[in-house]
Amino acid sequence: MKLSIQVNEGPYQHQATDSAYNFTKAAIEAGHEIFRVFFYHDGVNNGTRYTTPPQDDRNIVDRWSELSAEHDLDLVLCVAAAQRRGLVDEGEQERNKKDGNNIAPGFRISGLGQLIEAGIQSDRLVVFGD
Amino acid sequence: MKLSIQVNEGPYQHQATDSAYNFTKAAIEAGHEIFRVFFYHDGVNNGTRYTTPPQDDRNIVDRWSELSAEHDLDLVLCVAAAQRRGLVDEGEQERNKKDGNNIAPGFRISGLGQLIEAGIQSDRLVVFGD
Amino acid sequence: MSVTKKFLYVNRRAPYGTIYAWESLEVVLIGAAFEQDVALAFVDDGVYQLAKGQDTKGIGMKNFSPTYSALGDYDINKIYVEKESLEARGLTLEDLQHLVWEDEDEDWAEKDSIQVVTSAELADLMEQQDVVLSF
Amino acid sequence: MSVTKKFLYVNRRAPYGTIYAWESLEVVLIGAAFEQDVALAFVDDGVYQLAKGQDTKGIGMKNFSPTYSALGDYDINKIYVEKESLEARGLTLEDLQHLVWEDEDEDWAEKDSIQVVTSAELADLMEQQDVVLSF
Amino acid sequence: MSMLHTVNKSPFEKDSMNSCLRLSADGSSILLIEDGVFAAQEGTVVSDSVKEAMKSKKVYALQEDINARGVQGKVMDGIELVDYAGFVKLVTEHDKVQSWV
Amino acid sequence: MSMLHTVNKSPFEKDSMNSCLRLSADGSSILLIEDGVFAAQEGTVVSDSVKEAMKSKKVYALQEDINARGVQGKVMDGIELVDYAGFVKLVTEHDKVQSWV
Repeated sequence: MKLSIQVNEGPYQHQATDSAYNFTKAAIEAGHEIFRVFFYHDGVNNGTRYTTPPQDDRNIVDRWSELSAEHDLDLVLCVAAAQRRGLVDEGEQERNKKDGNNIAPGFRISGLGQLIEAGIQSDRLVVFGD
Repeated sequence: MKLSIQVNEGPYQHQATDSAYNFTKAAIEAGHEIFRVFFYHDGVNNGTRYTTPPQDDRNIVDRWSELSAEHDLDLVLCVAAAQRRGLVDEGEQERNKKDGNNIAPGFRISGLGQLIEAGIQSDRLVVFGD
Repeated sequence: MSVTKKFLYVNRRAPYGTIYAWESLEVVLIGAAFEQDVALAFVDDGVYQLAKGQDTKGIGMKNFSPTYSALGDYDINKIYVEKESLEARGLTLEDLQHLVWEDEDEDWAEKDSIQVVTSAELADLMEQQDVVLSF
Repeated sequence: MSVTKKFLYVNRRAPYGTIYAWESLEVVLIGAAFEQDVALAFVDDGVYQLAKGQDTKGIGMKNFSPTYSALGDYDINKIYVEKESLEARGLTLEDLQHLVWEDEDEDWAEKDSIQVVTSAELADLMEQQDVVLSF
Repeated sequence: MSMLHTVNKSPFEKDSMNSCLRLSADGSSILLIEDGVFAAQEGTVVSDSVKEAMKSKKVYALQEDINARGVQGKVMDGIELVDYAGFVKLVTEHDKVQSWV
Repeated sequence: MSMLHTVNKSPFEKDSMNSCLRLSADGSSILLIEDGVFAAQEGTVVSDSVKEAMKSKKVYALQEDINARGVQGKVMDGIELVDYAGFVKLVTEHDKVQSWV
């Protein structure tokens, strides 16, 4: 079955992204196809490569990046939400004249249409939030 | 009177940082001294210079930076919270071997002791959160 | 993409205290271009999103409530408000904006977009959807 | 800094669903070095922070509940748990960790750190504080 | 003066207003801000418990947040409206502040 | 199969469990995750309303979240515990999912 996931909260503050990660992993293990993971609201904060969690804690950002690399996951940060919250890739850096970018490997920034498309193309959309 | 402010949520998602800003401004206008504004939990996300909100919306980060410049406000991001969430200044960049930093003008990163000190040194501590 | 699905946006939070109401509206507006079968539900504190007389000058935030009256132009005219949520908050339909749309099949007659429904009716409506997005 | 103030940390949220419980504990531990008069209150879902038998392996998060038993070593021994919050959740003192401290004035006798108090007692205790930090 | 309590969450959505009412001492003050201002509204399912609390506690609400939410005409009698300058004044007039975040 | 509802907030803290119970149709399923699992506990102030709902709806709870919170021994009869693999299975076995975030 084709599944999409929506994540509405950032790393560490809320369990939403942990639950989404564990769910996504279990879905892949069960043989399902993940059409897309869409990060909305504060969820875009999951896509920063600047995190350095304590050594005895999980690295939420790296975990998503690695899952993406292993299974070719499409990890999309909503552009409008990302602009408000300071998530920047190379394109956004240029467009908004920033002096750098902070997006982590495996993530890309795109429009809200990607969420609607995920709703249309997937058999199920599961939302994780606050 | 000497006041300190604690902000527990990031920009845009929750009103906490707006309320804290409006309160801080009103306190300064009333002639009070602001000992410190301490950003904890997701509050550290207020200190990123990578935000680009829509043109018809307020720029929450710039507003804090400007208030700091005008009134010599001490804006402190908790280091432990900042590391988890990807807020980096030059020192953190070097320490954690990051390829850049994203802290906005007027903010600095320091330890939780700064919050306790604010509690001790201030006549009142007011917390804004979710 | 020729699939047409029934999308329901469930709005459960008050405006301004959090951004969910506004960022939900942004999805609805973008989503309108996809020509899906769209409905909006306002329950719990979400009913305050439609309240008349919002004035945000004092909090320095953008008043986005006028945007709801544009929904009719986007062919979004199924707006369900839960009766029980209104009642718990001492509100009536009179306290909400009057949202309308123009029916091209009836010579552009102006019709009400908001329907007040009971919890039971809304539960049934939810069951008929294909995709439910909750904010 | 020779000022000594009464600090109360009010913990109102369950562990793991949000980070407030853990980041509150981080403040308490750092704050212990400042030699203030510290007390902790656990009310509402905060009482679950002290629950025995937490096992976080399945959710991939660090189990920080053992840290509470170290509070006694930091001279933090005024831990108030609200009776009404326990009762609403069907919990008793038996469901919580047994937290102790050693009283150096009484030949290091081991004493209970947790005191179950009523809402009214806790309201009075709150009034006696200088600084209240709520998580 | 005793303690100032602030409540910023809707009484319909979260338990913080209830907890504040239960755990605030008689004679203390409560300031409603952000979504907390809905507790100031007349004719809701929580109005009675707020009125009961007003017998022993003083309740304020932030005008700016009331206006933003369109409930200007619905504030119950006995609740005093303050602006941000009034918020600052309340903070300084009370010994300490507890935020029911 | 009809709709799967997920609830991730404590029934003591937020209104989402109540709203889910009020707005879910008979025959639908409810999965409790994260802090939502407290609604699965026996002997609380919300247990009766959950039991009432279980007459017409099926209630599940995520074992991993139950364990994390130390309430393993307190789950009420009739609630089925599932792991993440079971969560995925529930999602695929129902027509659609509504998250009461």
